[in-house]
Amino acid sequence: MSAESYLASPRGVRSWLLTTDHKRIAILYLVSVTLFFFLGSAFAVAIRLELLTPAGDAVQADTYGRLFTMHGVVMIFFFLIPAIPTVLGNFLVPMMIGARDLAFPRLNLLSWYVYVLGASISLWAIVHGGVDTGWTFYTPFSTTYSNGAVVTTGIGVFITGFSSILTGLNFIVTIHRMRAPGLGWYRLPLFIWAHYATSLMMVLGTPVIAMTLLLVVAERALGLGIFDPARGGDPILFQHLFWFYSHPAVYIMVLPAMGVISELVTAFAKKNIFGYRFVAWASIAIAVLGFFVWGHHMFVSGQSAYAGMVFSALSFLVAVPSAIKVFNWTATLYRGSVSFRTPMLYAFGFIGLFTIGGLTGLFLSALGLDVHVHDTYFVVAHFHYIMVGGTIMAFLGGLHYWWPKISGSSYPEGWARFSALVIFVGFNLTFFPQFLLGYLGMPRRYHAYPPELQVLNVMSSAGASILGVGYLIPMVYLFWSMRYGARVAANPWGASGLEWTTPSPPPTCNFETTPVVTQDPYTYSSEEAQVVG
Amino acid sequence: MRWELDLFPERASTVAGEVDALYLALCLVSGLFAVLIAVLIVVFAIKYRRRSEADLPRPVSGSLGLEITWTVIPLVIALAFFAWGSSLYFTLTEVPRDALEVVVVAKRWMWKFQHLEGRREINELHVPVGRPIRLTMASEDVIHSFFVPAFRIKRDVVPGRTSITWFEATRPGRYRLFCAEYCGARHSGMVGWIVAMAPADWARWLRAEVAGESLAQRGAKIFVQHGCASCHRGGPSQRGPALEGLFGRRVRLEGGGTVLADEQYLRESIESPGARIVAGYSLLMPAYRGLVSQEELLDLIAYLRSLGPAGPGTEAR
Amino acid sequence: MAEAGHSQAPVSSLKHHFDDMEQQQAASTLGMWVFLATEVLFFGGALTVYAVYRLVYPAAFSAASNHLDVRIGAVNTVVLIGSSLTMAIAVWSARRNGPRSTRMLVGSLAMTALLGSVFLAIKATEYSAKLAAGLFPGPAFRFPGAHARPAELFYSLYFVLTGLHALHLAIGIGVVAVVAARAARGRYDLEYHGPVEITGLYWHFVDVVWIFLFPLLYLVGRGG
Amino acid sequence: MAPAHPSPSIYVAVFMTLVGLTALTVWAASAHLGAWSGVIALSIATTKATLVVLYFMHVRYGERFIAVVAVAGAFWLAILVVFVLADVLTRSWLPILVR
Repeated sequence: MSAESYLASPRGVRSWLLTTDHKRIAILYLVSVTLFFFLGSAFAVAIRLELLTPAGDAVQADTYGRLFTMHGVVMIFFFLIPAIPTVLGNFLVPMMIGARDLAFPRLNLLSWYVYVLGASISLWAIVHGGVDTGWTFYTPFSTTYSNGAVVTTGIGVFITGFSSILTGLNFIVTIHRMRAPGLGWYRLPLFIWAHYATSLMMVLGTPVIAMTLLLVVAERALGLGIFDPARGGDPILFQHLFWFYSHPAVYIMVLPAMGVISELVTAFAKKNIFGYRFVAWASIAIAVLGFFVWGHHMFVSGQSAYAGMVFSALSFLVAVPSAIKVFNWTATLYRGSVSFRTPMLYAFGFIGLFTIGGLTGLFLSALGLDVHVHDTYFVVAHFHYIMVGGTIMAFLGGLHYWWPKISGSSYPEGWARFSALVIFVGFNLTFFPQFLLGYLGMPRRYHAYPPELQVLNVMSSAGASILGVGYLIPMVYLFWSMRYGARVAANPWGASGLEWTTPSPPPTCNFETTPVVTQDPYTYSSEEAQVVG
Repeated sequence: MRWELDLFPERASTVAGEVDALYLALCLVSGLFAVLIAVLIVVFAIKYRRRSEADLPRPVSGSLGLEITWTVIPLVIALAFFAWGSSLYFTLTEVPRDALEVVVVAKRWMWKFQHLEGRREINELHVPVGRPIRLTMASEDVIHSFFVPAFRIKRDVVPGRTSITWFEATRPGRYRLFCAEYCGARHSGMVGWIVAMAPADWARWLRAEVAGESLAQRGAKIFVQHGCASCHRGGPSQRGPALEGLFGRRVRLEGGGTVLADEQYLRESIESPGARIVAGYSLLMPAYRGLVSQEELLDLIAYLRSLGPAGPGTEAR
Repeated sequence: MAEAGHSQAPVSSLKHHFDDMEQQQAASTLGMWVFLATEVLFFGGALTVYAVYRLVYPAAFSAASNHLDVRIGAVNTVVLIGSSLTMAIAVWSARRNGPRSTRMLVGSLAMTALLGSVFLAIKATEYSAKLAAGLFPGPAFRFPGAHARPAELFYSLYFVLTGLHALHLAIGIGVVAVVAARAARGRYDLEYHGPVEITGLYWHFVDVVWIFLFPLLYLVGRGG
Repeated sequence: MAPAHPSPSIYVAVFMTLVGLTALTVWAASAHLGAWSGVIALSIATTKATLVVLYFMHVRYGERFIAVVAVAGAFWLAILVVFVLADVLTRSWLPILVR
């Protein structure tokens, strides 16, 4: 081995803060999003503590409004949206396509600084009184009535949006222009397809929320009237603009997760994916269809019933490509060689939880039923199944799978399996009762609730404490492994994929010589593929 | 701590059963799918578990037939539920013709109710069972949402417009009312009760308090106070369109097109009269936005509705 | 493609992670286009608000728009189109070698920046007139007639849209100035002219935004 | 990929056309065209923008995929505008008064 690993050289804090190496930027992001994940979790702990008893006794009502708002803002904008693309995507997109870096390495570093700036401004808002609008910033509450730091938080989220745009732009250009010789579109790993689809959404959706937040800030800070009903403005118009981005944002979180799962399932079944082209195009279909469904957040808002019908129909349609993916992952196991290593446990967890999350999405797409469950804990449970059960399971699964590549060392398998199990159990105990609470009619964002709903709330809080422990364990042993874990070879899992052809951890240039690709992805066996069905 | 564990809210309106039917059907179908996936994963994972590291399964290329199957079947099921959900939605949205009227004003953090006959209540609404109730709702400040789980209804109350929903209680009882759209610190305190009573009890309740004026009477007073009458009442001084029998009719507009004279249009014409002017008139009327409160506005609309039935010019829609 | 040897460009112009100049140029052009697609959606958010309110309050929007001066808008349109012409010529001359085309490149870039500044200067006088007339939304907003409130919506959108456009233009002027300074040092030639090209794309995009803003803001309901 | 780029004479011709279209749109706005004036103004603006994109921005001469990106931006904006307007314009359709 001639070149030193990207972790070892060059040395010094300066070399990290000024790095343009996509792998180091991925590490910078890993550290920052992990910090925000634990900050967001701290807010969640406080929320679940308050909800142990029906009376609003643990924190003030005003504080509670700030807690769930900051939980949402931090988790969504500073953890879930960036998590997989900026950490795993940054690290792996160039390596999987045989490139030396992303197309615009300096923009990549800039995107991290933009993220840090936006996040710092939002943190400053938290310290200076917090914000109490909910992460949805609905007008006219946010523009006229809120007593929180709406302007500061809005600016923070606005700025962070550009970090997302820069990442998406970089991925699109990289995937188009920097693929290794022989690497045609249908030879790309599904992780790349998923990130391409995600980037489309980042690039085309994020600017709309940027403008929307800018208008809210202009209205609140400068007195311009945009959504103000007192001046003839339309608060529902704000919701349209907000959800035009924020619904696709859910797919920004879950598409990269699906990309990770496709890698895990194939690697630990040692088999090519079932229905490659269907899984690949399902990502694109979700990304495009995902832009047509935002109105399902507004069925009871006074949106036209006819527009509601169109949005409902399209929301049902977007379920189909998701179903296709789940079926294909399942079918990939068929006649495979299934190993139960930690990443695969997370993949199983993802498929299970995402299936429940996706299916309950149908409940919310059905117009007449959504009227009852809208803005209740049913919705809260549903999107946590997608975002936490989906995105975080995949993020942890992917982190475990590529950890030997990223760090060059292995983690304790027993602890890892144990914590995966704890997370799965804790998650279900936390969020399944919330479906029941929602159908019983418990509205979300309630500081105090009717006493007859206490049992389910206590179950949920108990689950949350288990879940919290589950998240702390990997944090500890992954950190531990960097120093004490056994060194690993280039390809410890025996997986396919270009990223496993270079040393662990890889050298700064990724590949000594540009690889030439001659076969399809997930080729584990030279045998002729057999046709089933 | 109360050791109760219900799985269903009470079912106390005409639509509750229909909503529950859709819910249970979806539970059944998604349960089947979830179990199918879970069973397949468990069976495959165990049957094809890795027996040795040297295992090398034969690749499988996929199957067009299977792909089409698991695309088309979910698609058909999804579209069926779409149709079911939509038709239910129209049931929930379209107000029966013989509905009793109640006017609702939401403000941080209370619900104010006014019965057509004049009786007012706060955070508690008494209604008879067996009669559809039409709620005409307005907000004084931010977006609120009128939510009664036992009735399976919910409707946002958006400032700047009139929101309408309806329900018909089927069983006497007290049912929780929530505000479902976050409206500030005491959002979870913006709750109340819907008290459904036997019709005879309700009639007694309605008369128990010496009712003031009816909504329409109050509206008529406001009509005079704000000088509306000087332009909108017949005679030589009439400069605005006549308002008798206006409500529910289609009106021709200056510059082409028509509009249905519903709550929304009347509200707009009072608050911002220039937006859509009736054909044959010019804009003389000042904008009353901010000059009349939401309650006064709803009183005015009630008065306009009371001005005679829609004449023969009504176009059914 | 794997070997990076066959390009004759100065080594400093080719970034380490690209194989050749062609790949680098193609990447930066695509990058700029993706960014511009983002910009379309950014302005698009406010344009959607505009579309809705114009449909809901047509009379008010006509009345409000009639307080803008069409002549100023039209002159500024021509100024900006002119700057696009000089920018296009700059990109054309950047692709050529020789001192004559370098002079032409620097000259047309300077002209572009100048025309951009003229646009901003005219815009500034227009802004101050509108502020003096009490047309800035907020408590001090004054508008005669019955349409005051929807007219305030119009002017909110007017200031947001033209303000953001002016900000984009100001950034463009700065970038053009930097590119012109580098061009004067003979930095660009047939092999390496990517920065001029993507600056041109950005500049033309700002022009396109104005091409839409002009009729949407200045030409509503002029026919009465 | 070495596309033939247009010469300055084409640029000047495009510029003249754009100025002409600007004059046309100002003139059309002052004519009494009623409901059509908005459509005409937008059509002229779209024509002008297309000219800029095709000639000044070289989409006519470049790679096909660049055109796809350009159209994608416009298309996604159309999704937003069309669906929002679909809501706003049909809000009063539902005969909410009677069943």
